[in-house]
Amino acid sequence: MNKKNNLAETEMTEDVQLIHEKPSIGKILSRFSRLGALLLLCIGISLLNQNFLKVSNLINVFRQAAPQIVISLGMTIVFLTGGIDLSLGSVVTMTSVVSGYVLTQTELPWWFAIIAAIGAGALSGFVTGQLIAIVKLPSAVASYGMLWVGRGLAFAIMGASPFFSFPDSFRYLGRGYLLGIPMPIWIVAIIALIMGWFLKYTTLGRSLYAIGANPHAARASGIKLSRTLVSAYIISGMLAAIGGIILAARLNAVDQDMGASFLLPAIASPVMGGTSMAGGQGGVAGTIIGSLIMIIVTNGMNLLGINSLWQQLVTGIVVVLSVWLDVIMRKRN
Amino acid sequence: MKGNTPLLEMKEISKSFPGVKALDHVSFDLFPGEVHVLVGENGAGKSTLMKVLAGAYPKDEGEIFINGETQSRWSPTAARAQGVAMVYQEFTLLPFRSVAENIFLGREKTLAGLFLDKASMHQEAGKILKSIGVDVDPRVSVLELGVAEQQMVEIAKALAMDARILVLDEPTSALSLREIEQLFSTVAKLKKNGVGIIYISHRMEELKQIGDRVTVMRDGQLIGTREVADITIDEVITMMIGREINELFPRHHCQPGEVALSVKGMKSGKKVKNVNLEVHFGEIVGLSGLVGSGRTETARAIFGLDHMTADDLEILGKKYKHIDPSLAVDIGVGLIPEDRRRDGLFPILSMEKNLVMVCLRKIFPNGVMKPSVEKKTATEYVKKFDIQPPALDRIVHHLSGGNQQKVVIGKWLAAKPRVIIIDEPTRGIDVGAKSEVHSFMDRLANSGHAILMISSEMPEILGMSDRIYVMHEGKVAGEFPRGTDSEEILRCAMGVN
Amino acid sequence: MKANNGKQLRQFILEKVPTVTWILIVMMIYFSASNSNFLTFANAANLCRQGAILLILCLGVIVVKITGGIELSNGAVMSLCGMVLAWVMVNMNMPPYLAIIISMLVGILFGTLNGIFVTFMGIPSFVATLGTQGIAVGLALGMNNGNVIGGLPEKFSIIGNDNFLNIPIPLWAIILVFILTSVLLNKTPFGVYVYALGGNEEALKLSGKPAWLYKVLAYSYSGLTAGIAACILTSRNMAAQPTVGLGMEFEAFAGAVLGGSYIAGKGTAMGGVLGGIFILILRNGLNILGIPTYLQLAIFGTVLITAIVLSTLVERRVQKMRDEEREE
Amino acid sequence: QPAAAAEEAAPAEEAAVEEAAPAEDAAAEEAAPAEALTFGLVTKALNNPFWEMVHEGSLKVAEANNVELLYLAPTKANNLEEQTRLVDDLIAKKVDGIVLVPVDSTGIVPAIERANEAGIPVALANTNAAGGEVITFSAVENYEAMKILAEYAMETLGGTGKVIILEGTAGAQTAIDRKAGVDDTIANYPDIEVLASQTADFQRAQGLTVMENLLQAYPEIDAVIACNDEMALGAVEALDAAGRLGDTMVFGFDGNNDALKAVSEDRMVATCFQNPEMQGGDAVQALIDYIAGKEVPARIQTTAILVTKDNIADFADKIAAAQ
Ligand SMILES: Nc1ncnc2c1ncn2[C@@H]1O[C@H](COP(=O)(O)OP(=O)(O)OP(=O)(O)O)[C@@H](O)[C@H]1O
Ligand SMILES: Nc1ncnc2c1ncn2[C@@H]1O[C@H](COP(=O)(O)OP(=O)(O)OP(=O)(O)O)[C@@H](O)[C@H]1O
Ligand SMILES: O[C@@H]1[C@H](O)[C@H](O)CO[C@H]1O
Ligand SMILES: [Mg+2]
Ligand SMILES: [Mg+2]
Repeated sequence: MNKKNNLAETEMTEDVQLIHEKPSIGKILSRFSRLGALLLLCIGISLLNQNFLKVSNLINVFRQAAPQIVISLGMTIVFLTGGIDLSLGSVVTMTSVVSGYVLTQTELPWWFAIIAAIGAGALSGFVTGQLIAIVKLPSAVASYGMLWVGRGLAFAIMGASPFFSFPDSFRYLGRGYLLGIPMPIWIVAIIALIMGWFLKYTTLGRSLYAIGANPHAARASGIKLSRTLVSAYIISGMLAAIGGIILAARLNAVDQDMGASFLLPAIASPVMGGTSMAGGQGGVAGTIIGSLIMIIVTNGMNLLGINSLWQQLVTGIVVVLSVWLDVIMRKRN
Repeated sequence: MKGNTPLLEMKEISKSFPGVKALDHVSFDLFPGEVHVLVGENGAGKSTLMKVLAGAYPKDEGEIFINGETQSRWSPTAARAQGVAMVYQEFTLLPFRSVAENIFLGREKTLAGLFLDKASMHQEAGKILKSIGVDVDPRVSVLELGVAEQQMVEIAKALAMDARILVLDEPTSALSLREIEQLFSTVAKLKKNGVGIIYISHRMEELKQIGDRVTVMRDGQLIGTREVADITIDEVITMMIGREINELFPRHHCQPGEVALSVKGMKSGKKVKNVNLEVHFGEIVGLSGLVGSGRTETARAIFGLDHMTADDLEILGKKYKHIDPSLAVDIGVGLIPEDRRRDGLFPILSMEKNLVMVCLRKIFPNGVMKPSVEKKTATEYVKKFDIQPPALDRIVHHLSGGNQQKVVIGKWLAAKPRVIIIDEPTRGIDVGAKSEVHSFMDRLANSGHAILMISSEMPEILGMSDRIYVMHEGKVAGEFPRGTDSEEILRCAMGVN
Repeated sequence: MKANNGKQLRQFILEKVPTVTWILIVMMIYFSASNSNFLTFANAANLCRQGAILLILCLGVIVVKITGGIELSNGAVMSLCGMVLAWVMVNMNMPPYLAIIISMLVGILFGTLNGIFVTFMGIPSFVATLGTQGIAVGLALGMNNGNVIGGLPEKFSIIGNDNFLNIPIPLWAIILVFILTSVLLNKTPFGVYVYALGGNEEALKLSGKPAWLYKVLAYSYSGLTAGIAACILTSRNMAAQPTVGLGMEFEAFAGAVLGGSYIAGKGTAMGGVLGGIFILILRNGLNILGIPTYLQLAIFGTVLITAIVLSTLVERRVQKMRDEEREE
Repeated sequence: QPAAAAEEAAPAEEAAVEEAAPAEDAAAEEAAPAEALTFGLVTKALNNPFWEMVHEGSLKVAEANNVELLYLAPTKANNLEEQTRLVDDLIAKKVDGIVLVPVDSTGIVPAIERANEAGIPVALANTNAAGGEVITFSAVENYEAMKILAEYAMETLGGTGKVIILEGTAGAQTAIDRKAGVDDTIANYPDIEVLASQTADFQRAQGLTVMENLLQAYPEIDAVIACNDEMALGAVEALDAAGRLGDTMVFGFDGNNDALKAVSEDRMVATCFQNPEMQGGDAVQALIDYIAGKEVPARIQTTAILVTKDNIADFADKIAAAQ
């Protein structure tokens, strides 16, 4: 009976020729539309200002983008499952406050601060994930609640005054160089590679897409829904913590507001990079491009001497237009 | 009838979707007081043609005439104004709103043109519902209705428009016998009033019951239009699939082996009260029963999708206290679900990703995937099931219904389960695809798999099962050998001894 | 008969009244027991005045949320409306009533912009309203070089601070906007279409109605509420500050969520108001108890999440009871 | 000359301390009132240690006088709408007095007027308001103090160079006065080129980003004059990361512990100590006196001390507290 169990040999009589669809020009264009937008942007700015393409400026752009990219990658993971994590901004705050506490209020070594912060991020993600997977709250609602919990914890740990003046070994993560390249860029590069590999080549990564594409079918296909969802939020919490560490190390201080401004870019970057908020579609490269577009727009305005008061206006328009471009390109397909 | 001007004429209609020519110069007409049945395989273009008629899709080419007059601007609003009403194949109700609000959606009655006139909407909705024999308070929200009642509300919604042209796209797939009768008598009444009715169904027997003329479509093209009286079902089927089907049910012999699955005293939710059954290797066991008797829930419980308790659950020689889908997959149980859109497919993922979804953890036990192995596995099943088009990168959302079902079955077989539960294997798929699915099942059983097949179609139960269990109100009420006649099974299903 | 009464009571407690109401009542009892200044007329008037801004925004958000969208621009749009309002009064000597109309028009304009982004450009509402937020903040900051506009005409302070028929004007504003919202949602075809957009947009399109138009209008309405709120806020401060409303969108969002609208196609004006009141009273109560700010947020977060979880559990229980009844 | 300014300032500061001390004694001598007073303190934010110093100074005086002090601050730093709500809640709570630090000097006026109507005395600390009745305003003379600092900066620059100014929160009187102080000083030095003057909202994180951006646009910057220490420290981090801290001098204002430390480590050139403890403490004392029916001065001036490498030793204890 067992040998008959395998259908393969007996069944493959007719040899069906697989269709390998040649990507049309339109498809290729749309596939690289974001990269194209980024390049166009870069060309445009460098025509207007020669300083833009200088190595020092490009390094600066990447360094500035570092925390935003890391945090946006956390959001990307959550978007893939069809959820959203509104708490990421306050997780950034909360975890960096935890690291600040360890660094300034205890005698523990600097690396322990990093472990504590990442642990706190993971824990926060764990709770958010449980609220979504077990209590079955919509992710926007659960993570919104956690937004306030995270902020509250940050305030409570910190009391009425922020932490500052960290040891040099910790600050190295924010402002040090290795082989002439700033540490934040190394950190981002390593994380991006790991996340890219994770999403493409692991079954857990694939499960995230599956859940986003159809949670019912995912469960019925034997994917452990709760466990997978919770791990997505844990990963995103940890990434937020790493973003927070880079920030704290750069700022040499932590305060109760520092993460809040990252939430919206963290939402916009993946979307601009083609990750669907509905789940099941997207990836690491797009998010990096999305983040870079946003940072470069600001950087370009600075180089061009545009008053910072107007900059948010331009950023708003760029976000809308680039997502629109993406929508059009997708429709073309 | 032929002498009058047609109520509706669609001439040379074409419509393309990205990558698909859904309608290729299709012509279609309808006379007052007739029921014109539209049939065709999954993806033949029936719904698309009707959506063009309702104005939901703009047409690429062709003309529409109403009462002989050409229509230059066609839109949902224009269609409505010309008396076209449609019951869509998909759910078009607002779940949280009242029945009356749904029935009058877009045509609300107002006071002073500003405020809703709820009282008269309730009253009129009540009247319409009553006229089709549905006992539902127009004030309750749709959420509180069962599936069949919701379908009847959809029908009431179309009727409320006083349509001259009524399109019914697979209206009966969710209805029970009693409601189908109500629907048919309503159709008869409308016919008498001179309404033209276009009726789409995969149930061939209905064609003879209410149809006057039948039009067959295949691959977006018109194959032909005939008087129902002049044609046999077999001829229609031949037109539909372009070849003759000589053998609908391939199941002939069976050599049952050891017990593969055994369930005793299983309870789950409110629908499964006491289920005892056994399936052997090499055997197809049919599970029959009336709608709502708890067969789907039984399948879900065995597979661990719903919470359950059992005196004894033995799978492949091992006893289990609890089970969940991921455990079920690991030990070699597969469930091909009834609701394939909900529980089976990942619509926005590629064919390749869908096909390997279940077997992923088996072929990559350490969690790291190899793209070449993944591709090889998917290719194997595309070929084995002749999935069309055989393009691994194609998103399954764009496949036709039958091919989607093949992807779901392929996905499960890729995981090489020994025990396979198939819930309504051929629901909503066309005759051609049906016989393919049946022959797969036959071969699977012959190669030593244990199959539990749930079906609401008596011919399928009779033709495919080696043994038949019948469920009645959450319990297995009887067990019958192959060759039992349908009447006996039906009696058991209805609880008559 | 008795069983029936029991059922009606249960229905009332669990279904008819949003769960947040009961949590609100418990909270209010606790605050009044802990501090005699909580349940006073003065504090009630205070809450009406300061709460008007949030509640009015919540009412706009609820309409967008019912359509299935998310509104993140109203805080910034409110700031911008305030700046324009102050600008035209101070620099153009426009009479207050005209300025108020202009403020509302600016609100509607930016709401409509959101609607256009979402419908015609197909941008997800989250991102679209985010973009609008940036645009509005940028304009608010840029138009007066980041500076506050003060020196408003004396009589403009009436709106935020005076009474009409012994009732604070901001309370009148809440009442009016509340009535307007409930009538729109419950008594007009527009309301039906708003619910239809969230419940099953396809169904609305198939019924031959211009779904895009109603969606745009829903966003415009939220913009209008931002314009109205701006008048009260600016009058209360007698100055317009370009970033004054920043972060407000998140509180309004919380209000809408607590009021029971986290599923598209669901939600009521009452729910929105109750959710807003919940947030308001929680912060006010903690201030009155004298809890230091840095501890308040931790409490706020915990209570908020508890309230959300409780509401959800109740909702699920109700659904289960409904299913059981259907069985019978 | 700058050293002279510091010397001049030092005795004045001692005087101020003396001034405060007897007041404390007097309050202690008085029999405790039948019912303990409750005051509310509302500052601008929690993300600047400056406010904790104001709080501590206020608390010390309050505790010595058996006054309960509630401390509230907007959770969104420098947010006017939230601050207005906090003041209103304190009015509803019927506190006996409010020490207030306005986020925005114009926009806060109606809130002060509401406190006036409710008969609750308001004392301002650190930042002035443009209207309303307040019993006193306790702060440094920001314009003059900033002039001393800016003058010192000009001296160190040798009267020539490229300068960036980081401004405080738009609309706050402290920010406006300090900006005017810098501008008026620089006006006398024609060889000074102001490359940019941008706000960083008195916050460190914003100081960092604004400075990072400006570093891109300007390859040569000789000095950064920040209107408070937090922004200055943010700028220091940006310069340090870009390896340009050696080329650019940074000046701050406030005398926060870690800014003092930065001065001692040569990361900042100077700051201006404005004694926040005393600003808060004096305001509380004024409220107590006012309620007791005593005469209260309309303006209590805290002395500002220019802190440079020369007199940094005087602040050794504060620098120690920074670690
Ligand atoms: N909105 C759409 N976008 C892209 N392709 C579509 C769309 N609607 C239908 N199609 C494609 O058009 C073809 C005809 O589909 P249609 O729904 O009309 O078939 P049908 O005859 O109604 O089938 P069934 O019996 O399964 O309902 C199919 O290939 C289908 O995949
Ligand atoms: N996956 C599911 N989730 C929720 N409800 C379901 C599910 N499957 C079936 N139902 C509900 O069960 C009822 C149909 O009856 P059920 O599936 O229990 O009986 P059955 O004997 O399998 O009949 P059939 O499958 O032919 O409808 C419907 O009301 C349907 O809504
Ligand atoms: O004077 C203070 C301080 O300089 C502080 O750093 C911010 O607010 C100002 O008003
Ligand atoms: Mg169809
Ligand atoms: Mg079933």
